Formats: sequence, structure tokens, C-alpha cells
Amino acid sequence: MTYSVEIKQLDLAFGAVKVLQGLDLNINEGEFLVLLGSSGCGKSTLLNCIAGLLEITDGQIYIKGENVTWAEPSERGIGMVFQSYALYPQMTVKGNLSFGLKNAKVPKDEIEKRVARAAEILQIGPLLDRKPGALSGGQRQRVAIGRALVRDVDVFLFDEPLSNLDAKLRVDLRVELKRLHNQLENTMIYVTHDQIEAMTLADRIAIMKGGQIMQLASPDEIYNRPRNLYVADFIGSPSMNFIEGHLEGGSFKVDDMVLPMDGYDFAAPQTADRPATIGIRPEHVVTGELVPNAPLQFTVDVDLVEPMGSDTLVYAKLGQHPFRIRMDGQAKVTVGETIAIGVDPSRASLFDKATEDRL
Amino acid sequence: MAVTDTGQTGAGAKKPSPLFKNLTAKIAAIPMIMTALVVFIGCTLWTIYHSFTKSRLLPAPEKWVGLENYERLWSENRWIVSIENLAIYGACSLILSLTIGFILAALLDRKIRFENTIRTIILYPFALSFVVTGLVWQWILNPQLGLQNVVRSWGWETFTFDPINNADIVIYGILIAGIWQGSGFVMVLLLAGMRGIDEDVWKASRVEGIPAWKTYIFIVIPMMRPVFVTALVIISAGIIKVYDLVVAQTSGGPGIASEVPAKYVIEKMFTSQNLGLGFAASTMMLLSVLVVLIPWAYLEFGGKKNG
Amino acid sequence: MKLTTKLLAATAMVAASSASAVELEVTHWWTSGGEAAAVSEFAKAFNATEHTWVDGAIAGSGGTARPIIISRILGGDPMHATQLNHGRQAEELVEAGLMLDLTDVAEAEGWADVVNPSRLLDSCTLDGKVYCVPVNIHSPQWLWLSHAAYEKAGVDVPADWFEFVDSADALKEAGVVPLAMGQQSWQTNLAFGAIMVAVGGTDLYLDVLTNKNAEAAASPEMTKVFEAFAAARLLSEGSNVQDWNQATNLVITGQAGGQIHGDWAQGEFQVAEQVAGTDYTCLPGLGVNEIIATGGDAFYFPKSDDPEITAAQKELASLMISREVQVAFNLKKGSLPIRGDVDLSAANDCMKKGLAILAAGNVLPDGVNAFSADTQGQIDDLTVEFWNDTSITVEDAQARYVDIIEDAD
Amino acid sequence: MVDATVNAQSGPRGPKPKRVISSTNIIIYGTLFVVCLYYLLPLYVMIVTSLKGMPEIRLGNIFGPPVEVTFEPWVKAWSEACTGINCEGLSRGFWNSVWILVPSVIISIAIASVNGYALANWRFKGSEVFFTILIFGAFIPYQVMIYPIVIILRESGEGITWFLRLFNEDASAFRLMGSLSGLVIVHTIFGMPILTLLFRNYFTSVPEELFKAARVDGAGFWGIYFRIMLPMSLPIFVVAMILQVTGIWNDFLFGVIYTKPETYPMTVQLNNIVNSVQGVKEYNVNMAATLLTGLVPLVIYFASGKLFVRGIAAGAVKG
Repeated sequence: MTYSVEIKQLDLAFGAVKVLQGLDLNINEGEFLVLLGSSGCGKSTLLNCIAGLLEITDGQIYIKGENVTWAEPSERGIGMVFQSYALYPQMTVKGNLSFGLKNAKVPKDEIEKRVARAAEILQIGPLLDRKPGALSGGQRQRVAIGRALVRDVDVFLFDEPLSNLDAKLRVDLRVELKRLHNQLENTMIYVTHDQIEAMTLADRIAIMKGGQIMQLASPDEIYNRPRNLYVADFIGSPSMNFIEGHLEGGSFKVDDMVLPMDGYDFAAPQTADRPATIGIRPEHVVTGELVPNAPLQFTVDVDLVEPMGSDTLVYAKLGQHPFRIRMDGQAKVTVGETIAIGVDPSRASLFDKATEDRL
Repeated sequence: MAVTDTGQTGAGAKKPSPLFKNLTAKIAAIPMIMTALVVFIGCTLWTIYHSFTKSRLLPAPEKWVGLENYERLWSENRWIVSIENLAIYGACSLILSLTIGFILAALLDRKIRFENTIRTIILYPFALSFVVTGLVWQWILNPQLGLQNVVRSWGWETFTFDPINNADIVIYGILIAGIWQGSGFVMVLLLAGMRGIDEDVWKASRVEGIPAWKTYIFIVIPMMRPVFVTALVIISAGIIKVYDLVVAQTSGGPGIASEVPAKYVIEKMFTSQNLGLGFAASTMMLLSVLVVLIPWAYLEFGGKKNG
Repeated sequence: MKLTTKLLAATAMVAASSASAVELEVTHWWTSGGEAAAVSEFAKAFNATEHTWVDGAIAGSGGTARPIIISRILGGDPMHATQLNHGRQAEELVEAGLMLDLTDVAEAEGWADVVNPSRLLDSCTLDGKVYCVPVNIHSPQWLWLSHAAYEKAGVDVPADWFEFVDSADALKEAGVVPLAMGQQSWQTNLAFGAIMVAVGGTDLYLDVLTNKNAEAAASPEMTKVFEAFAAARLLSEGSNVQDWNQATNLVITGQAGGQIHGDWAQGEFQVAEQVAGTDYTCLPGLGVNEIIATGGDAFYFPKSDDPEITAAQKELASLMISREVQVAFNLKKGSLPIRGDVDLSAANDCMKKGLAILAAGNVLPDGVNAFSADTQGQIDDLTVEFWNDTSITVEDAQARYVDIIEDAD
Repeated sequence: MVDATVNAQSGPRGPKPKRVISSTNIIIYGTLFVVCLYYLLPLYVMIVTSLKGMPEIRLGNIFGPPVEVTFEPWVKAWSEACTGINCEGLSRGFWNSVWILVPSVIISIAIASVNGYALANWRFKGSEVFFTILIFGAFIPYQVMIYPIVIILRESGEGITWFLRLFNEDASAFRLMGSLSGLVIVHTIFGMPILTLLFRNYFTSVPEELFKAARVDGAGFWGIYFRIMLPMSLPIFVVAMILQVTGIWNDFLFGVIYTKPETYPMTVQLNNIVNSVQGVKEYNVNMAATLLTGLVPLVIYFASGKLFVRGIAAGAVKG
């Protein structure tokens, strides 16, 4: 199988500080891969390494099967879109789009053709003669995407391209990006700290922490079967409820409760007894009339209620353990009340307390 | 993994030699590197070395005499006078220009009208050369036709102010000119620092009913410490270099009453044809700069690493 | 005589045939009215050849000009000819091989026979080779007196330094500054030298300057010199001028009674169209002893690798020492010619006084030639500080003077 | 520091005086008025003195306006005043200053901007060390370096001559010492620390992503410099120009040491004209000459306004 981008044993260190360590990553042809993580996890750094904007300490990078480890950014067949758009302020939109092509000595009529095509795809035709200063944020980002587009490359790199936009525009452009990907079928590597963007756009998500990839999987897999405690905690809002206890004979024991984990898909068939942590997503808790159908049932004391319109977030106590529940927006809950809840163990996650890996 | 095999032949497979990394940038930086190494380090070391030799009209690196030039330097009255003048001029001009600069900045910061005009007026002397400044003040302070004469003609017959010919006060005449030229600049620096302070500080002090002058002294000035330090370093570096002003205004006179080290160096090197002594004197100047510079650099750069 | 003329013509012809017209840049610090008039005599004479004189006047005193001249010579951008005080100051330049050897011209023209006093040529000679052309004789020890000022004060014009000191009170009462003095340090040093000869006598002067005898510098005779110098500094209050010619101007206009200054002050009187004896009086040796020190200006010719320029330089050298140019130059400059064989009937009274002394051989070396620039600078500093700061006592000043002489070279 | 001065334009922060006429206001405006008088006085004195005849000056009041306005002193200062037997006035110095100024400004800014750009965007091993040395160099008293530079200029001059004669045996000697090109080099060297700092800080403030985008677009060291950075940096080039023009115009020390009388810059010639006197000091001519010398920086100052403020604040370390 030919990978679009292949990264082998990538090391990057600034002096004594190791930013990326022994990182391997294979990206498929036409794949939309999102690098997700909190700030400082190395996701942008990795992207810059792929682009050739940072010189790596060790390892190899292949793009389209060609070793580009030490090649100039412009020779790698990539296009890049930046968070701050990075449009050349003194050039017109057209100038911005054609700058790279001129550097590559592309013939004039070819430049015209490609610019026209990009302008059509991104609907920025009327803006071609304006300077970036006269554009709105959304228009600027479109131009920035266009700049990558005209290069006619195989791999697009996006470095948090939507972070500087306001919330509404962000959603619009997100949708457009997805459409663009469907249309172009290029490989896209997309860096973000926003999990909604990651979930909605990605074919696969790579969750990064401390310069390493924690989990590389489809959004669904990441959401439902997080490989470790970090990923489980990172994905999902409000985040997962965690309760520490023991796994004993296929049941999770906490305090004086015993929760039989019937239907839970263990990673290894025979899982030995050990201290463990159970994770339950607040939105996977059922209430009201659905409770009787749930395999496991509890009662919790309501501490605080946050109505959010579509949902209501309930902060409750399960025994001494804080427990968040996401209920329907219509649900009527009052502070101090005790309510019944139900949980399906097959939708929960179990982690080894020591290694924090999924059990 | 056939990919890997073909990949090895790619243009980017070979790591470039570190010497040729950023080669263009290195070539472009050659003037800077040469200036740093040859002029700033090389020339300085050359001068320091030759200050230990008996160089007269021509550099004589082979005639090593140890500290002889330094002994002679510190036994020379003219050098002592130069140092004293520099100390008086330096201390006064530091204190005065910082005080005047701060007061002016504070006044300008009080949302007054014509702020731009006033700032333009206060700052224009800074655009002028020291030679121009020195000559103008030489003329204004001229005892026969200048200020003294005018005040006397107003009826104050005994008024005496002659900082051109009176050896005791001549350095203050230069000080007046120096302050006139430089205080506007200090004001601009401090004003910039003042504007950098969060406006909420003022709101808070007003809510608490603290009078403006107290706010300035106990809150604003401590907050402006970095700006003051910068101003201090800049003024000090300028003071040590003071030369043209003295040459134009008094030529070091009357007698040797307004001599300064920078002038001493030039004259020993070129007029008295005693290069060794001139080098020794300039090395002392360098030393005095370092005395100011090193603590500052330590605070400025050493502090950042720790913080 | 005839021989010299022939030789001169011969050299000129050699020069003319070998060299096409070149421009020679000549630097000097003669910028006052009289000086400028004198230097233009050189320029005129040189321009009369096929060459051109490019004037590089440097304003200010030698103190300003010398560094510029020397740094240019050392910096590889020498002028073609330059004024320098001969003697110690140029020694190192000559030793470093930067100056043109003029021995062939000097021998061809027999400079050794015509230059009087011969010491002047000796100062130009190093290891038997001649490196400079002396152009005039400076005699610093003159007292210039304003008749107008004495008229105002209602006293007779004094005949010597001591009478001058006695007359000072009368001058002060009449609102006249008794002694004009420029602020530059070399001027106070000059006055100091003059008073030293007048008060201390020639033996003391020679002992200190020639032998660098520190004991003589510490002697009671020297104390007297310092006392006289201390008395003189009180007479100059109110003469707040920088340049010597401004001080001379105070004498010319009668604002000051007198000035101790070199014979070149003569040029200023001349420019102001004053007549010696009626408008002003000059007293060589301050009127005390009929003796003058003979320092002087000389021209050096920095080496050039262009043979045409070298030829033109030698031509200029021989021109400067030639009889006609010597007369024209020195009449304007107010200084004495360096050759004894010229006719100076056009000279005024003051110059004639000087010529007479010179002819009698009553000459002394000048500090400028006797001391290194470094020592000279130290004495400059000491005298100017002493002159301007009355809190310095005679004892202190003398002690410092002894230190300087001890280390002198 | 540049950033700090930008703040200077962001508006006053102090408490606002309440009423238009209050005792506080009277004190503030009164003080400022007196201060302005003090700062304006010398300019005023220069102007009125330069317009008076000598008899009027001897009589009278240095502060009094001219009874009879004459432009004679200006003419004399410009084209007749003497130093030595050259009586060409200041005009020669003016043109010398121009000939020193133009190449010095262009070369020093060109070199320093490339330095600053390399330091900000193309760091290499040791670049920060050289930069630190450069900044420290700004504080070294010139006196320490003056003499060795004489030697460097002489030797390089001889080196160039030797080189030229490899090709042409008759090539005339090339001189750096005492020539305009020598002084241009000196100004370039001593302008370098502050200008490099100025440009480095500016280029560092340019978003790094812009630089990255250009690299992805295939632009190299010079491509990015000329096509991206230069067009964006006009203001900082203007600031640097103001800084250099005033600085070089006002220079005295280098002018005295590294030139010869024919190539003296205006400041040196001014000092010579004023301090070398034939007979009586002509104060009116002196003041006209002084004003003429100060005119170029003054015009630049008044014309450039806030950019000048930025420039000097940035150039402060130059001292």
C-alpha cells in the first residue's frame, strides 16, 4: 500500500528539550487526518516538520513515496494554510494566489488558469483585485486556502485554520472544508485543538500528548473506545465521569457497590483482577422512564443544575463520587432532589489504574 | 514497503552539511560578523593591549611597559580634572534629565491640549548636533553680549553668570546645554513608559482617593522601573562619550576646567603623540562603561532567564 | 651665489623636464589674517610654475591640525606637503620612513650654507639626511604693547616686562585689561617660556630645556619665574578670548595693554595697518634681554610612490627656501627668514629688531623643538591650568613642573 | 523599545483635570509655557542674531528682535566665510555632508536590514552571539576603536590597491583613509548595532507564519526579503532613514578624524568657521552658519513628527 505521507521514527529536539520522540505516522491517500491535542502537545510542530519548516533531529519523512526529509518546503508537494491566514499584505488576492507559482516559474497562462479555478471553487472571484486588508476574516481564510489550492499539490496542511474566526463563521467554513475535501479528494492533515472540528472533519484523528500519538483511529472509535484514560478524558464535552475502584471477576467494585460488566467488550478476553477506573460519558446516562430498562441502576443526589437549552447538565453525587449527567433540555430537576439513573456497561470504558490503558 | 526503497533516491534524502545550512543567510551576515569580530572585539582588544606599551606616535607592540601608562594617567592632573568633570556632569545630568524628563512627561500625560506641539518643542533640540548646541549656548552665555549683559541691562547690575570663562562653573554651562539637548528625549522615553501602564491603575487609585502625586511616586514610578533603567543606561553611555559639545562650547577651557575624558583621549593620541597614554585613558573609559553596562545586562537578560 | 642660482635653475629644469603638471595638496594651520596672507605667497609662487597648489588649511591651532595631518599620513592618505613644527614631533614619522628624503635638493642648493641659524636645518636632519624645509623663524618671546591703551591710562609705554607689570594698575583703572591672553594652552606655555627667559635668564632656560635638568627646574631661580608667572596671570582677568589673534586684536584695538606672543602677531598688526613705533611697540625678549628663541615652522613632504609628485615636491621644497619667496612670505608673516642672505629692507621696525638679534647670534632653542609633543603637552596643561586657576600655588606648580622635566624626553 | 514608543501615541493616561480654568490647570499650563520658552529660546536667539548687523549686536540685547533685518550674515555664512584661505563658506561642507550622507545612509540601511532579517528569520548557529557582541559594541566608547580603525582603513586601502594592480599595473592607489568611502564605511560600522536591532525587532514582529507561507511558496532568502519583507517594512525603513540622516549629519568626531579638510562635513566646518577668527568674531555670521547646519535635521524632525520619535527611541542606544 502506498501511503500519502509516511513518517518514520521522527525525533525533534530543541537543545535538551525533546519535542517529538520516535514518532511514526502513516497517512493514507485522500485521507483527512486531524492532529488533535491541547497546546504544547507537539501537533503544530509535527505539521511544521512535515512541511519542512522545521528541521528534524532524526527520522525520515516520505511524501508520495519520496524521501523529503531534507527537501525544501516548496519541493515537497504540499500546500499549507495558517491560523493567521499569513496573506502577503502588500499583494492583491491574485498576487497572493500566484506568488508561489511565479516562484516555481509556472507559465503565465497556466497561472491564470489555476487562479481562476481556485477562485471558482472558493467563490472568491470578485475579490481577486483586492488587498487582504480589505477582506473579512472568512474571505481571508478562503484566500489562504486558495493559495494552497493553486499549487495543485497532493497534501494539504492546515494549522488551526479556523481558530481566528468567530464561532458562527467557523461552523460555516468547517462545512465548506469538508465539502472541499470531498470534491478534491486530496490528503489533508489538519491541526486543531477543537474536538468538534476533529470529530466532524476527520477520517482519522491522531490524539497527541507530549510529542507522542496517544491514539490514532476514526472519530467513532476514539469517542466510543478511547485507548487510554487521557484520550477518554480529552474527548467529549462535558468530559467523562471517572470512578476509581477494582475490577474483580468481571465486575467493577467501588465502595460497597458491585457493577457486573456484562456486555463490555474487553480488550483481552481474560482480564485479571486489578485496581481500575471506570469511565461513563454523561450523555450515556439515562433518566426518567428509561431507567428501568437499563442494565445498571442507581440513585444520585443533585448538587447543581445547568440548563443549556438543548440539554441540561446535572452535577450530582453518586455516593461520594461527583457524577455529571447530561439530560434532555426539557427535564425538570431541582437541587437537592434524588433521582434515579441508568447506565449500560457496554457503553462504559474501563481503564487499568496503573497503566491508564483501556481494559 | 517498496516505497522505502524508491524513497531513498529522493532529492531530500540526504542531510545537507551543517556548514551549508542557511548558507545565504550566513553570507548575508558577513558584514555583521566582521563588524562584531574585527571592529568591536578586535579593535578593542588591540587598544587594550597597546595601552600597556610605550607607543608614542606609532603603535609599538614590542615595547611592553606594563602599567606605566596607567600610573602616569592617574598622576596627571588633567585626567583627574576630566574625571571629576565627568562625574559632576554625569551625576547632574542624570539626576536633572531624569527629574525634568519625568516631570514633563507627567505634565504632558495629564490630558492637556497642544500635547503634540509642546512635545515637538521640547524634543527639537535632540535633532541638532552637539556642535550646534555648543555654539548656540556659547553665544547665549557670552558674558559681554549674552544673558549676563541682558540681565544687567534690566537693572540687576551685579548679576554675574559667566559659565564660559569662570572655571568654577564652566561645567555647569555645558550641563545647561546638555540638558537642553537631551531632556526632551528622556521625556519621550518616560512618557512612552507611562503610557504603557494600565489605565486601570489610575482608576483604582482614584476610587481609593489617592492624590495624583502620591500615585506617581508610589505606584507609577515603581511600575516604570524598566523604562528608568533603560533611560539610565542610555544617558550614561551618552555621558561617557561627551566630546563634541565641549569642543564646540568651551574647547575644554578656561584652562583645563572643562576637560572631559573623551577629549583627553583624542588629544593624547593625536596631539601629544602619546598613543599608549591615550589607549590607557580610552581603556579606562571602556571600563567605566562596563561598570554601568554589566549590571544592567545582568538585570535585563540574566533576570529573564531566571524569571 | 651664482653657483646656487645655477643649481637652483638646474634642479628646476630637471624637475620640469621630468614632471608634467601636478596638483600638490599642502596642509597647514595658518588661518589667521596675517598667516593666510603669508601662505598665499607660497601658493602664488608655486602656481607660477606649471603645478598647482591645493590649499589644505586646517583651522584652529597646531593642536587641532597636527592630529589631522598625522592621522592622514599614518592612515595611508598623506598630503603632498605639510607644515609641522620640526624637531621632536616629526621624528617618529621620519623614522618610520614616511617622509621624503630631501638631502639631494639640500646638497645641490647648499642649504647648509644659507640657513641661519644652522640649528634650524639640524632640526630637519636625522642621521645626516634632510627631511624638511625650515621656512621661517619663530621667536616667541615678544611683548606687544598698545599705544592707544597707554594713552588712555595716561602712562608711558613701558620698555620692559618689569615696567609693564608696574604699569598694570594704571591700565586697570582706565578700564583696560593689562595683559591679553588667549585661552588655548599653548599660548600660556609660550608666555611661560618668555617669562622664563626674561626672569630666569638664559642659563636656566638652556639648562632646563636642553639638559632636561630637574634640579634647575627645582631651583630658586625657577621659583622666581613661577612667581612672575603667577603675578602675570592676575593681569589677564577679563581677556576671555580663545585664539591668539583675538588676543592680539584686543591689543590692536586698545582694549588690552599688551600681549606676550610670538613674532607672528606682527602679521595681525600689519593687516590692521598699524605702524610699529607709533601705534604699537614690540619688545623682543620682553625687553629684558635682547635674545630670542628660534623655533619655527617647517614643511615636510610625505613620501609618494608617484615619481611626478616626488619631483614636484622637491620643486616646492626648493621654492620655499628660495630667496624671493622667503622675503615675500616672511614679510607677510611677520616672522624672520631662515636665510641670512636676503634683503629685508622692506621689513618694519619689529622685524628689523629681530633680524639684528639674529645677526648677533643671540638665539635659544624653542620648547617646541626641545621637547617631545608629549612633554610639551604636559607643560601646556600645567601652565594653562595654573594661569586659569589662581588657587594653585607657585610651589605646587613648580613641583609638578619638576616632575614633568624629570620624565621629559 | 519601539513598541514602547508606539504606546506614546496611544493617548494620555493621567487623570484629567476637571475644569478648564482651575489652579491645577494654571500651574500645569504655566509650567509648560515656561518650559517651552526655555527650549525655544536658543532657536529664537539663533534666528534673531543671524538677522542682525554686527553694530546692532555689539550695542544690544541678545534677545531683542533685529531693528534692521539683514540677510548678509546668511549669505556670508553660506558662501563667503573663511577657514584659512578657502573662503567658500559652509556650502562646501554642506555638499560634503550630502556626499557622505547619501551613500552612508543607503549602505548602512541596506546592510543592517539584511542583518536584522537574517537574525529574525534565518537564525544560524552563532548568530545570536554575533548579535550580542554587536549590541555591546554600541556602548563601547568610540575612542577605544578610533585608532585601530585608522590602521584597518589604511591596510584595506592598500589591500584594494594591490588587488587592483593585479589587473592594471597603473591603477592609482586606492585610499580609504581620509576619503569619503572610508567615512562611509565608518558610518556603516557604527550605525550597524542600532539599525540591526531596529530591523531585527521589526522583522521579529512580522508574523512568523507569513515567512513560513512564503517558504512553502518556494521563495528563498532574497525572495522573501525583497518580495515579502521589504514591501511590508516601509515605515521602519523611514524610521531608520531619519535616524541615520540626523545621526550622520550631526556627526563631528568621525568627520574630524577620518576626513581631510576638503571633505570635512558641515559640522566640522561649522566649528572651524566659528572658532577660527579673523579679527573680530562675527556672531551674526556664526549664528547663521549654526542655523544652516542645524537646518537639515530640523526640517527632517519637523516633517517626520512621530516617526522621528520612534526613530530616536529606537536609536537611543547609539548614544
